[in-house]
Amino acid sequence: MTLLMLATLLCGAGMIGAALVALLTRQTATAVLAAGLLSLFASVLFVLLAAPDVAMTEAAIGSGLTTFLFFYVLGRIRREDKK
Amino acid sequence: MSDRLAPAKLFATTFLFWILLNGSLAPDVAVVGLIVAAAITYFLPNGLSFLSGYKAKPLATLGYIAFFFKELIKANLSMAHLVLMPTIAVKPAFVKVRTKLTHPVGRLLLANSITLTPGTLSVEIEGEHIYVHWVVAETTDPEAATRKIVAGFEKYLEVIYG
Amino acid sequence: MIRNALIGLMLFILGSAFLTLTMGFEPATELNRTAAYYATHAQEEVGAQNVVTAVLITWRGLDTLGEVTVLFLTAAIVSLVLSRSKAPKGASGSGFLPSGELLTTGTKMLLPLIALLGAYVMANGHLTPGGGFQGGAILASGALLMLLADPSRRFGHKIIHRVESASGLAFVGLGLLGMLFAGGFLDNKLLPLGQFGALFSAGIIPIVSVLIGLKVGAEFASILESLEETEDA
Amino acid sequence: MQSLLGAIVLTAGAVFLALGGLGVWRMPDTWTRIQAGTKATTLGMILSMAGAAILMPGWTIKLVLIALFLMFTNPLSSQVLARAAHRAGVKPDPRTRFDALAADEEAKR
Amino acid sequence: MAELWLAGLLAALGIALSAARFAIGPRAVDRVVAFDALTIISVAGLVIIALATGRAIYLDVALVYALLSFLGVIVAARYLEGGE
Amino acid sequence: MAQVSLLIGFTLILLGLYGALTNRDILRMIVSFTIADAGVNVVLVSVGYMAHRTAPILDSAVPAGQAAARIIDPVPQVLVLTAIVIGLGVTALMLAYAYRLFRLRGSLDISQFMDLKW
Repeated sequence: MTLLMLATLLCGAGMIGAALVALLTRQTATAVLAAGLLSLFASVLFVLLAAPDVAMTEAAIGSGLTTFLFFYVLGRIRREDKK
Repeated sequence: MSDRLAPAKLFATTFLFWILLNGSLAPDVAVVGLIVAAAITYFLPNGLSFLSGYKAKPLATLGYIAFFFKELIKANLSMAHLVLMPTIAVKPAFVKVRTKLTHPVGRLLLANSITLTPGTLSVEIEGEHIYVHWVVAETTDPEAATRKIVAGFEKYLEVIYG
Repeated sequence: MIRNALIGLMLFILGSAFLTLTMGFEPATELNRTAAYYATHAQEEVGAQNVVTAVLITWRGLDTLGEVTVLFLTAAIVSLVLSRSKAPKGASGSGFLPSGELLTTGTKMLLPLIALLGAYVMANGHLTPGGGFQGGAILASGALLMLLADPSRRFGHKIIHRVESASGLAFVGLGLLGMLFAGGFLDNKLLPLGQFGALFSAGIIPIVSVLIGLKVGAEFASILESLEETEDA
Repeated sequence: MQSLLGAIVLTAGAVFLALGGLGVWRMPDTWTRIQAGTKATTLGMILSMAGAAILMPGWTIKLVLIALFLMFTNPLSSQVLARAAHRAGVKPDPRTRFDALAADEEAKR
Repeated sequence: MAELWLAGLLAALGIALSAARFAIGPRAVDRVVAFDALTIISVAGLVIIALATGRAIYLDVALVYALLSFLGVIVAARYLEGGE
Repeated sequence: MAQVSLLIGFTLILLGLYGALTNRDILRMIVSFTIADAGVNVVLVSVGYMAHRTAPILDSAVPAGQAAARIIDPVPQVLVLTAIVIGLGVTALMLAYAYRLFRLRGSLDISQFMDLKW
C-alpha cells in the first residue's frame, strides 16, 4: 500500500462516483458537470499512470472545451424552447 | 486608457513570463521568446497586463502585497473559526460599497482582493459601486461598509493604478 | 421490457468478459520489442527527450497526418451540418447573457498568458510533456475564453482559415522535403539534431509541433465558430 | 531542518485545503460556500506550493507560476459564479438580512 | 515520506467532502461551487504526486491545469445565469 | 496498480454503455458516450503501465543510457493522446447532429423518432 496506490483508488472512486451522478441525475446540466468532473479525475489518474502527455491533453480538453460544447447546445435549446 | 506604451508593456510582461516558464536565459530561448511575445502583442492588441496602468511606486506595491497577505491569513483564520464551530453562526448580507478606482486592472485587483479578504465576496461591479456578499455583516450602510471593506486596499491601489 | 432484458444480458456478457480480461491480465515487466527500440534509439536517432513526442511526430508521423486529417474532416462536417444559411445579426450566438466587467478585464489579462502557455507547450514538445495537440487545445481554449467574455463577438474567420490551410500545407511540405533530402516522410534529420536537451534540438520536431498545434487550434476554433454562427430557428 | 520546515508548511497548506472542503460541505447557502471554498483553497494552495518549493528548491519558479495563475483565476471564477448564482435567482440563506443588489435591480426595472 | 502521506490524506479529505457536496447538490450552482473547489485541490494533489515521484515534468501538467481548469467553472456559470 | 485502473476503466465503459442504451434524451446519451470514451482511454493507458517505472521522458531523472530499463511503454500513450483529441471532434459532430435534429423535430427525445425503428 503506497501513497500512489491510495491516490489511484481515490481517483477511481471519484470517477465512478461522477459517472453514477451523471447517469442518475434528472438535470442534464448536472450530468454535463459530472462528465467534466470525471475528466478532471481522469487527468489526475493519467499522471498517476505515468502518462503526463495524456494528462495534459485531458486537462486542456476535458474540462473546458467539451463542457462548453454541451452547455452551448443546452443554451440554444433553452432559448428556442422559450419562444 | 489611451496608453501609447501599452503594447510595449504587454510585450515586456509576455517576455518575462516566457523566461520564467522556460527557467533559462539561453540565447535560443530568448530568441524564440522575442518572436512569441511579438506575435502575441500583434494578434491581441487590446490585451492588458499587470503593467498596464501601473505607476512605478515600489513602496506602495510592497505595502499592498504585505497588506494583502496579512488580510488573506486573517480571512482564513476567521473562516476556519466559522467552519469548525458546532453551529455555523452566519449573518449574511449583500451590501453596496463605493470605489474611486477607474482603471480596469485596478478595479479587477480590488474585486479579487475583496474576494480573498475576511468574510467578503464581490458579486457584481457596476460603475462606482461594488456589491459585496458579507458573511458576518456588521453594517448595511454603504459608507460604513466602504470604510470597513474597501478603504484598506484602495489606499494602496489608488497610488499604484491611479 | 424485452429491450431492457437484452441490454442487461449484453452488459452482463461484456462485464464478464472484462472481468476475465482483468483477472488474467499480467502486467508486463519488460518492454516489448518496438517500445524498447523507441526507448533506446530516442536519443541518437531523434534527439528528443520526450519519447512520446518522438514516436508521435517522427516514427509515426504519417499516422499523425491522418489524425489531423480526421480532425479537419470533422470540422468541415460540423460547419456543413450547422450552417445551411448564415445568421442575420442578433439571432445567433450561444444564448448566454452579456458578461460583467470583471470577466471582460480578466479575459484581456489572461488571453496573452494562455497564448503564451500554448506557445510554450508547443515549442517544448520534445523536452517536456506537451506538443502540438496539447498546445492546439490550449490555443482553442483561449478562443473559447474570448467567446465567453463577449458572446456577440465575431471571430476573424479569414485568419482562422488561413492559419489552418497554411499550417496544413507546411506540414505536408516538410514531410515531402524529408522524403527528398533525408531518410523518409517527416524524417527529422532535415535539420541538425543539435545538443540533446536544448530548445533548438531534435531536428524539425519543434517546427512540426508548432505546425500541428496551429492546425489543431484552428480546427477547434473553426468548430466553435461554426457553432456560434448558426442562426436561430 | 529544511525538510522539516517544508513538511510543516506543506501540511499547513493541506490543512487549509481540507478546511476548504469542510466549508463547502457545511456552509448553509451558495454564497457562503463560495466564500469558504475560495479563501481556504487559495491560501492552502499557496502554502502547499511554498512547502513544495522549500522541499525541492529547484522547482521554485514553476511552483510560483502555478500559485500566481491560481491566485489570479480563482477569485475571478468565484466572482463570475457568485454573479451567476444571483442572476439565476438562487435563494439566499433565510438569515440574510439585506440584499442591496436585488433592491437596486428592482429599482432599475 | 511521512509529510507527503499527511498532506495527501488531508487533501483527500478535502476532495471527499467537496465531492460529497457535488453529489448532493441541491442546486446546479452548488455543484459548480464544489467543482471549483475540487479543481484547486487537485492541483495541490498533482504537486504532491510530483513530490512523491520526484519528477519535475509533472509540474507542467499542474501548470496547464491551473490556467485552464477555471474555464469549466466559467462556462457552467455563464450557462446557469440564464436560469437552470 | 495497473489492475486497479484496468478495473476502473472497464467499469466506466460498462456504465457509459448502460447510460447510452437506456437514456431517452439524446444529450444524455452523448454524455454517456463521453464517459465510455474516458473509460476506453483509461484502459489503454493502464495496459501500458508497468510497476516501478516512470514516465517516458528522458530528463535528468532518467538518463538516456538506461532508458529501456526505466521507462514505461510509450506507444499506448501516443494512441490515447490522439484518441482524446479525436474524441472531442466526435463529440462536437454528435452535438451538431443532435442540434440539427432538434431544429427539425423540436424535440430531443429518442422515442419520438420512429422513422427507422426496428
